[in-house]
Amino acid sequence: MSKEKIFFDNASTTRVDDRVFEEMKPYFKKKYGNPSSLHDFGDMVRKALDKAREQAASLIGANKEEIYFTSCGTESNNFALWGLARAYKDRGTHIISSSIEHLSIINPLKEFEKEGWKVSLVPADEYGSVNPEDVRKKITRDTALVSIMHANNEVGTIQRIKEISNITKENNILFHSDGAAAAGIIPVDVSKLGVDSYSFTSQQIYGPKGAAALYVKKGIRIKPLLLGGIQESGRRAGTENVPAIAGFGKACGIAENEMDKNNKYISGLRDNLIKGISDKIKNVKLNGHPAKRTPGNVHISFEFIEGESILLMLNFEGIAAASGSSCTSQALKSSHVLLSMGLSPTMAQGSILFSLGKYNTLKEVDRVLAVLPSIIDRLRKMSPLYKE
Amino acid sequence: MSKEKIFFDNASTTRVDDRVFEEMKPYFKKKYGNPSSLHDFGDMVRKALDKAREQAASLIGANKEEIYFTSCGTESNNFALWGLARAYKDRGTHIISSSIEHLSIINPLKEFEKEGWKVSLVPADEYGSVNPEDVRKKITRDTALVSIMHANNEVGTIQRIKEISNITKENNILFHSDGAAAAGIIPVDVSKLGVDSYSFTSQQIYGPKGAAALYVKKGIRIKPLLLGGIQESGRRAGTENVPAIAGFGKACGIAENEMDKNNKYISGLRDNLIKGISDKIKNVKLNGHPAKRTPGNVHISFEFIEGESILLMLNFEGIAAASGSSCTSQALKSSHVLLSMGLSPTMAQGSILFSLGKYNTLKEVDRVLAVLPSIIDRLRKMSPLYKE
Amino acid sequence: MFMYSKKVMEHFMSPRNVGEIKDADGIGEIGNPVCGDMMTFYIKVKDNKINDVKFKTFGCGAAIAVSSMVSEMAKGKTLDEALKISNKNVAKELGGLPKNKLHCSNLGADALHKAIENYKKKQKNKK
Amino acid sequence: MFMYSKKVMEHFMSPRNVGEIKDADGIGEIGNPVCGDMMTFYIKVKDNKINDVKFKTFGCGAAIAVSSMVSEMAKGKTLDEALKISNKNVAKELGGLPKNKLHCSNLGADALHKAIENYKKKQKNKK
Ligand SMILES: Cc1ncc(COP(=O)(O)O)c(C=O)c1O
Ligand SMILES: Cc1ncc(COP(=O)(O)O)c(C=O)c1O
Repeated sequence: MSKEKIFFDNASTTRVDDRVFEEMKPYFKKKYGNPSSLHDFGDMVRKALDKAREQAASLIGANKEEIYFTSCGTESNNFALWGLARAYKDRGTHIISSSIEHLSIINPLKEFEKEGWKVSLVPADEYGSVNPEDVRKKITRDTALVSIMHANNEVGTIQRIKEISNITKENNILFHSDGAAAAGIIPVDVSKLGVDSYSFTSQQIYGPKGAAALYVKKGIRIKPLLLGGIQESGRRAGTENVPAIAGFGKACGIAENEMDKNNKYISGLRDNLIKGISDKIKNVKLNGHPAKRTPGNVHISFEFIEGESILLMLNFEGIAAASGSSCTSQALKSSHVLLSMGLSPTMAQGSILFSLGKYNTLKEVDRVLAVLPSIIDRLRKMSPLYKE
Repeated sequence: MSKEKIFFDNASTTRVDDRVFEEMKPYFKKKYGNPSSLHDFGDMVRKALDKAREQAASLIGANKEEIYFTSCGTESNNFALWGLARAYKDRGTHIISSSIEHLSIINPLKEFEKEGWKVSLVPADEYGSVNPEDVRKKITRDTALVSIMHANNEVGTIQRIKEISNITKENNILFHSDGAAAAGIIPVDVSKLGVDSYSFTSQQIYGPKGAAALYVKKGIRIKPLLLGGIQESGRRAGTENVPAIAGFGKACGIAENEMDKNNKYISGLRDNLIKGISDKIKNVKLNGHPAKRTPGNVHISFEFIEGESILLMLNFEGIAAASGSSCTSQALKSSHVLLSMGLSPTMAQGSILFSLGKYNTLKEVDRVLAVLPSIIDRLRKMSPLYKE
Repeated sequence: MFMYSKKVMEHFMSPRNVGEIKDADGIGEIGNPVCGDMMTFYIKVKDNKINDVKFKTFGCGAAIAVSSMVSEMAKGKTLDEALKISNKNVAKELGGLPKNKLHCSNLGADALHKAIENYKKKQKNKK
Repeated sequence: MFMYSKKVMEHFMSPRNVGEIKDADGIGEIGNPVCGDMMTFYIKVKDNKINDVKFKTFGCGAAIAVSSMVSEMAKGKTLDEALKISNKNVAKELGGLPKNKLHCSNLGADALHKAIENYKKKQKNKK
């Protein structure tokens, strides 16, 4: 295969934007100081952190004093859950979340349970949507914290955060939202959303890996997860990853400025891909919400066959995508998100996520549409479940 | 000042080596996949992680399966303490550490105490050296874990790790060592040292910020600090910071290959700087151990004056260094390391750490020696404590 | 792919003996879609030898490659020889399988053995 | 430096009125090396006005700049006017000080006031 490779897996991570890389470059060999240091080398990088903090804050409508940089979305989520729950333990030891959260929420919550907290997970409907009233129903006197993601990273469904925050506010309960698949991708304004904390990350929005942030609303207490020096106002110890944070800041700035343009473009590609697949291939189903979904998400179940083998054949054609199949998850479990949406095991096993980004083109969509039908056909012909 | 700036603050962080940066570069815009992904983009970066893991392991004489990448030295230390203590809680809830540890050990231990653990800190002598027999004396039936750093990051004193591990082994106690100021700087062989876990970091050895590692000996259990996906064999969740890890690996490889050469060179510079200061300036004292110290460490107390003002004047001359003064620590406390070594408050306040690295030159040492005496003289003339 | 050997990828991309045998002498089925893998083996037996073999597989790359390899190994073997094909051998012949695929996807030999059992049972019933 | 205003850096690098006055009319001392800052102010008084002022300071950049600024503000003022110099004013004149330096290092006005008190006490004792 000498064709250009096609990356339709932008939900897993994104290519770094050229402008972002240029922003980062000086911080490796020239401006390499430690932001805690009292000299010009320290100054230069403190300025970079300051600028990045402003850019990250601006993307989500926060103040820069409300932004704490971390190393990844997982750390932001772990930090939020442990930090808030411990700081507000007096309010209770019950946490409400949903069955479609990312593992960086689900797995800490399992640990909470082991330590004696109570955890309730509300379900999602067939579109991957959490009903705010389901959250309300789970509230007890002992509920301290609710954590519901903003956009789902698999099926792209956008949740009704504002309605949920109305409920948490009425009940004086803290509300964290995992925005790793939302901020920089769809418009986010934390004050309108009404959340108390909000995770977002760089590597999903054409920024580098190694930087993410947690927004913590002014006045909200939080215990640090990483203890040590007093970086990040004492809330996140450890030498700051300056180049990655500078790049993240730049990526936030670009995302904010170019979101409308990008989303028009990306959702155009998406609609072409969805239409093409539906036209050319039988027995397929688009997962997620038909309208309230992130612009690049094309999550499709191909009946009778299994996701990993689709991925491998796509990869042979130079096309990168992801799947919800248990074979592709190293944990060997089908996507908990798909199962909790009520997909049958076969439909979950046979799902593929094409996630489109700003560097994709219509030509690429066409190439995928050119090879996909025969891949699906070949695999179906091998499948004992398929009868022509 | 149009002179080239001089960076004598290599203990705070280091310039990224050109070869390291070249190693990292492809992972931003070309090989930008997520290591968990099942396609060529994922493959390319999985290979990079694998290679880096081998290089990191080799630097400290470990197997690559024993290396877990983290985001910084602080995370490695927090992970080791919480992870080991929780996994081995059945062995007891008493932890022994030293009064000269980095804050990323000291501050988590304070949190342990709040949660009901008992913590004993052994002192250091005037040279910053921990006596293994002091560790032995603190051992009780309830002791589960000992944590003693390998090299001190302020005064550079190298600790007697092997002797301490003999004691912990006799008593069936886990032993963690913080090697952030040692690995890549002095020879490290974890099996000879006899430690169960060992932290080390990239940004101190001409690697990028944003990558560090924890060695966990085969067979030793540890609870994850970050929960989520099953990256790093399920022991550290979160998308791997591929470029930083690739750079860290390369930095480990270079450090291993060039350590002898570098250390001869750097300790030569160091000896020149120490001799020059002692010859030209009265009332100075070299802190740390006269012989068992890291090669680039020149930690000096200048009597009668305060460190931050020395730093500012050095910075005006284009020279970057660090100090143990309370004014330069944002926490406004004199270095706990210096005080616990028995330095008087004035001597602690007036201390400067020049930390030399492989990019420094004899010409730079000479320039520092040319300006330092008059800086010290000016400040002493301003000082109410100084009588000529 | 980094995780799969060349041999696995080769068998996955060009699997041998895919299909059904309408008038099979024995059929063996194993697995189910919930766990991710499902295989059906069809055999034709002549003179106590496996004369023809075909399979259909729902599953990951490893499951398909394993099925293909088993079919290739079984063809022409006596039933007794074929019963000696083990999942371990198959993985070895494929140049190894990723650890996490050893259990779920490596069931081809079991499916073949089931087909042979099914053939034997049919024979018995005929008598 | 990012953390200090230009004015602070200027006073730090070229502090005014450094030194001692051998036959001072009043001496005021504040702070100690443990907390990191220590200042001694010397004043000469003539016709109820501060005719000359000198200081010696052990401390950080802020402490030295504050001392210098206080000495400059005090020079030529009547004692009553000088007593009105507050640490707040001094920080303001310096274009602000970093938050963490406001408490420890910003004691110049107190040292000056102590020197004035010392002068007044001496005058009383003379009578
Ligand atoms: C001995 C020691 N331990 C731990 C750390 C923490 O490393 P980081 O700031 O990268 O988290 C440092 C940092 O310089 C150190 O010198
Ligand atoms: C919704 C969501 N939350 C959290 C994360 C975790 O981010 P990371 O893997 O960078 O730690 C992801 C990762 O893609 C995500 O999509």
